[in-house]
Amino acid sequence: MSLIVFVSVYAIGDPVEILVSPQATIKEIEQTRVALGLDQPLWWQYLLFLGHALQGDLGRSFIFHQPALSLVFSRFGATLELALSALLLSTMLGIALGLVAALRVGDWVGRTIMAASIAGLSLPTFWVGTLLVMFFGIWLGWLPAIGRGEVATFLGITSSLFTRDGLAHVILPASTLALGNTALIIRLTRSGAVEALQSDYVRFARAKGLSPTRIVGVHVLKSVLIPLTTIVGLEFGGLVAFSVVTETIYAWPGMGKLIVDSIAVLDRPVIVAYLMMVALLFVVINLVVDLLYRALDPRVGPHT
Amino acid sequence: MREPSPTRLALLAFARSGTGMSGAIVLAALIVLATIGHSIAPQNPYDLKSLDIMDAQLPPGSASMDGMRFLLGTDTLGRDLFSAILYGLRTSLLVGVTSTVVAVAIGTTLGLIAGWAGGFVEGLIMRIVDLQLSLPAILVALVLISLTGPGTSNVIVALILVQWAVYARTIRSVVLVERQRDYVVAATGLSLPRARVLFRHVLPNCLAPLIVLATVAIAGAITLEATLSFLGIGLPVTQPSLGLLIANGFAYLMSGAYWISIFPGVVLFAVVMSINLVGDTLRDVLNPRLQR
Amino acid sequence: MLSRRDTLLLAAAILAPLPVAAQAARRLRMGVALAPNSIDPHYHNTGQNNSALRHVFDTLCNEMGLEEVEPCLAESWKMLDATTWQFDLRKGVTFTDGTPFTADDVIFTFERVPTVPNSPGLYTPFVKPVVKLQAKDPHTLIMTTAAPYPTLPREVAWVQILSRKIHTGATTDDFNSLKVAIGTGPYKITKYVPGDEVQFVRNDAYWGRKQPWETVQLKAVANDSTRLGALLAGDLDLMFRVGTPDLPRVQNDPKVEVSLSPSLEIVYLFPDSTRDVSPNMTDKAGKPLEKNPLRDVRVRRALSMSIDRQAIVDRVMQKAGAPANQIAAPTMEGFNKSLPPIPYDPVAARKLLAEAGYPDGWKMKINGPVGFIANDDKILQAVGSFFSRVGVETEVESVSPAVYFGKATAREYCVFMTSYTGPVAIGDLKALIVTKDPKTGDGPFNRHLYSNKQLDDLVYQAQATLDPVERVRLTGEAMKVGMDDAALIPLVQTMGSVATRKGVVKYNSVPIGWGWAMLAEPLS
Amino acid sequence: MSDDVPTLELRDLHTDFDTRAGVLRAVDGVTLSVGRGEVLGLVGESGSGKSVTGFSIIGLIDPPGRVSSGSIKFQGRELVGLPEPELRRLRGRHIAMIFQDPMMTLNPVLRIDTQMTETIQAHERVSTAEARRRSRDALGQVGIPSPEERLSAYPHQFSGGMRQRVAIAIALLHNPALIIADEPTTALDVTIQAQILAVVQKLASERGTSLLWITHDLSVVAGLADRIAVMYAGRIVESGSVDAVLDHPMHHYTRGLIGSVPSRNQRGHKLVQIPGMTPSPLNRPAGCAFRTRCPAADSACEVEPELIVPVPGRELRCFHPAPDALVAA
Repeated sequence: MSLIVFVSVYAIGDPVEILVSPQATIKEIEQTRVALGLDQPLWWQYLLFLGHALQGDLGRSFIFHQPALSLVFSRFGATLELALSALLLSTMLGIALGLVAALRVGDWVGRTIMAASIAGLSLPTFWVGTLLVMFFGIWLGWLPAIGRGEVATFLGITSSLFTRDGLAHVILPASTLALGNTALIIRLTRSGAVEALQSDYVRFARAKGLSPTRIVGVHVLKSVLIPLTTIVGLEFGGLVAFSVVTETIYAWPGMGKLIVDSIAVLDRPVIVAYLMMVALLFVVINLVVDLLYRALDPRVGPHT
Repeated sequence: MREPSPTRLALLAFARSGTGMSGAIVLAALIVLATIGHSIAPQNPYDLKSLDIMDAQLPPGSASMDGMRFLLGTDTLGRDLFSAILYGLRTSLLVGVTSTVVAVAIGTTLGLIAGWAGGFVEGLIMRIVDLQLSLPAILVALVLISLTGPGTSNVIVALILVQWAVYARTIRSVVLVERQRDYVVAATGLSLPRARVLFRHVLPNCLAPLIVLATVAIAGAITLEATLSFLGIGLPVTQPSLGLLIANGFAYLMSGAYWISIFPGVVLFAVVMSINLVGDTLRDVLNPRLQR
Repeated sequence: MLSRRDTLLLAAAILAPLPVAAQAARRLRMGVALAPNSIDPHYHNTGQNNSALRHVFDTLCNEMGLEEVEPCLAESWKMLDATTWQFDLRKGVTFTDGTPFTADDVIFTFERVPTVPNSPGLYTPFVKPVVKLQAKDPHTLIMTTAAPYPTLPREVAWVQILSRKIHTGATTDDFNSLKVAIGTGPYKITKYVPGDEVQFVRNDAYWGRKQPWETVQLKAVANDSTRLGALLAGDLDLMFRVGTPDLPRVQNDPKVEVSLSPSLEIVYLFPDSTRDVSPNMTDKAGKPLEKNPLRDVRVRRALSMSIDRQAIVDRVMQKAGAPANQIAAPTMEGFNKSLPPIPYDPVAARKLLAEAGYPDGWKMKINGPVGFIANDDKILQAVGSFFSRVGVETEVESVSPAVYFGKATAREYCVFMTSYTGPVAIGDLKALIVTKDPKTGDGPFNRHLYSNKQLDDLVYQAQATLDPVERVRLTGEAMKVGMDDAALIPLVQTMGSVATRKGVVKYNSVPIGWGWAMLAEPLS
Repeated sequence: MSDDVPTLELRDLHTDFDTRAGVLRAVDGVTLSVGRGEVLGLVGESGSGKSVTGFSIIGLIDPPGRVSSGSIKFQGRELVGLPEPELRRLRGRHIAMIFQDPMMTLNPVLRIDTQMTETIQAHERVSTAEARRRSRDALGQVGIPSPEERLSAYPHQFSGGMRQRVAIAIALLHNPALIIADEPTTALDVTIQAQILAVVQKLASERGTSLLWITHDLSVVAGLADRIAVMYAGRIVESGSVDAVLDHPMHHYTRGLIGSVPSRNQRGHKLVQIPGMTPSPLNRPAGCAFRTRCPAADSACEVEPELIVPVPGRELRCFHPAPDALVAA
């Protein structure tokens, strides 16, 4: 994968062209090229990178002069907390609304929820983000419009989710990020639940005299959760990897903002480190999803 | 009396569904507009020659310097919004539908193969999927555009690359469950060719989640295209799609020039909504397990 | 526009102590588009770094983008002969750890500048003219240049001064970890999140005017609308660069004060006038042109005349700009005041094209970046529209800067648009249209390899001229030669915009566009 | 509760489905009763409305379906119009139901113990341990080996027959007064079918449980039921004791049904088939619904036949009952 990035960045353009200041002369431009090792042929640059990478060194950012990996890692927490908040929000809201929509299929409540979910999918994030800032941040002044709040350390984890100020800051960006996901979960939950509600086992559960709460909360929910796990797991990766727009709008100091800035200036070491990090994250997520899937669905054998 | 074929029955059920039909009618109307739009538009908004910057930001109903009426107003470069919407509609539909259809085809095929074959093949495909999913859409789009310059086809290719992996993963997970079911065992027992079992027996059972995902994805593709355009790496700025029109006009919303963003927004919403309605209804009538 | 008198007033305002009553504890939160990418003041020469780090580190003199530079750590300077300068340094200045500032620190700094490893943009252009540095006494510094260098104070104004005692052996990492982030400036740095924010606290031992702000936060908010939103929401007190679409609205907003000020940035088109065949040009049938029409000066002039610059300023830029007739801003030393505005005359443009042998025009594709200059893609579309209207059927392609500049340098475009920002006119000329030559290091951005002996001679003559009036005249003459030849097609000068919370903060903008807390004054 | 009050009594029950094409009358005036400890076999072809009758009793007719008129009395208590919470208290506890397809009735993602204990705890406040103990006993009673281990299993780990045993165990958990069995053996092998039947017969007679056994398979009810009611097109066309109805069917439909069961003494003969198909509930012929397929039909049949009692203990809805059966009776 690092090879893809090398070739890609090479294909996109020359970082030096973007980094040089207007006052630079030809000499400075050449010096920059040498300083960043970009004067070497690409294959040699790549071999050098591989050599260092084997020792755990992914190189230093062209821009920040910091080890790329630690730079990415320092932003990881902020993104993770944003993505987790969004995931929590969208899953809870999405499943709840999806179940309601399934139970009230056909009447106005169900229709309203489904229409809202379509709206949620068709509104681009940058719209919603800006609108939310305008409405809650400026007109009402209820919530802070930008940035991450104060952080606190709890159980060895430093996060802004442990402070009031931090929570206030995370609400708007998390809602923005959660929007599309919520809509997706609503739809998947609803379609799964509608199918489950018409199944024989739900009918049998009713014939057993179970309360509607138990039927929906246990029988239907559990059948819905299984296909949902895969999607939610996937989407979590998506939330992390593609929080780019949200982080840009809310000036959230996470990896998404870092990567978009880095791509804009072709900061190759950071791009490589970011992708390594995200790839690792995906491996972890996939593992967790597979384990969850197995835990939830008894039908999937251990060998698959 | 001959029993009507299942397809016919599904079509009948579709025709009886009020929401499905209204969605289909709106969608059909939009497709017609997109098809004939180039001939009924009063201006060619993609042709810089026909734009006059002195006509910029005129409210709906204004007349241009040379007397032309702007039904829905103009944008910041003096582009007639009515014409721009007609052209943009075609672009958006083309981008959204083409990329999704191709992505679904690729993703489904690979997902089926992965779920069915297992072992090394599955491992290989799923690792590619993971790799793909961890590559940000922006990087993919940026590379493509740098190689070939901005253009509709590049955005489509970028969207396909970004989307296919999702389908592959979903389909694989469905196949994993389906292939243990009795009918598959039965079909295999009959020594039907593997491909036939896969596409004629397993695939139809994957249809319901696929249609839900695909309808959602067309909408997603259209908005993702808009986002790429928002970030400056989407379609060529001279050939705005609905998404790009909205993105361009959105900043002016607060300044009172509402029409630049609102009108394309309404059309985009209608597109996405009707696609979803049709998709939802299709899913319901196609799902054999849901028939009453 | 700032006159010379304003400059002096401004300098006085910065340096004069403020009445004691106004010194209550205050904080200032500034929103910028880009945050600094390092705390090492010699690591990467960019606008955001020079702006942010200047809070912590002082320079010998201040470049404000005006006709004169201002004193800072150097109280005054004079030329002893054509190549020798004496700088008289301020006495009683200390670094924030108590180390006194002396001439030796300047010498150390100039030695350090070329040695910063892995730098993506060294500060060497500013120290290069100096071949010898000598401390006559701890507060008198003698600088020797290889050749006469009349603009030397402007060059050294970019170099932030470190201490030999504190910073010997200090690496960029040591700065980034704030271990040696110690300067003589008005503020001390307390927090640095790369690419996101920097926080400062007032340096109470500062030698100059006591700063009204107890703490200063510099927060990067890349999105224009969000940055403005944060100001309106009260999360920021001050923000730079208001998005064009928002201008009409915030100008009427009772809570916000917006000020526009001309910047030093000139947006221009660079036509390929040097190659016999240039890419992206075809005849109307789509066959590539065998002869590059842009080689004909009449064609370049015709294209220039076909553009209604005022319309671009009014419509696309919402008046946050001005038509440009040369590659320099009116406030800059060397601006040629006698050059007339370029007329908007499509009829004459068509006539010129016909004279040059292109009565029916041709087809071409012009290129520009997206998001590099405010409204760049829209300006380019407007240009394309104007070209098309005189018969040159123009297609417009705007791409991300990451892609764009590499291709522009590789000459894959026949006409491309970008901008240049520099403090003096001669610098613009040397960067853009003086013959590109690795020996002199000049013409680094002369991407179409324009070369004009007459122009080069005038520029180098001006550069060596000690008399300021004559130097300005020669520069202006060089400018005229370049513009008459339409080597570049100047389009517009942009304006910087600053929005503040009305009644809370006032900001004194300078043409070079510094985002300094030192230029912000509390109003309440 | 006195013995003479039947466990279940349906009177003129109508269940309709509102569809786009019109009102679909699935159950069209069914009257029947099941006495205490009695096993009633409700027999008919697919689509005759027998399953809908079962679901109507237990109150599981979902919109667009509804019980439009008639009466359902359970132990003398009227169920039609009873609010849903009241019905829920009866379901599973006093009236239980066993479904047709054992592969579908158990929730595939929940363990057996969960699905059993929740049934107990829905009606009684008992500890989970106690509920589990009772579940285990119930599994043992239906003949599931090593019930303790099987409790922790998931449905897909059971065969079809075992799953149906589990469903029966669930139905029996509360010792209900009435079990409605909706073709519970149809989906099973013949040998498994026999085992299941034996289990149900044994448990029902031991506990005095009334059974409403819905089936299309006459051979199943022959050995199990006390009485038989034959349903056609939403109506009961004939009822009586098992022996009487099977040995001397009066309605031509019943005769057709019996004739189409293959048996040893008919070997070599061509199987008798009832011509035609069950009419769609949307366009039933006026009068006797069976007349389009009936060998004895004439113009008289164009009028709806009333339910008559040709001989004591039997009911019939036909103008032209089979003469030999009448004679034999």
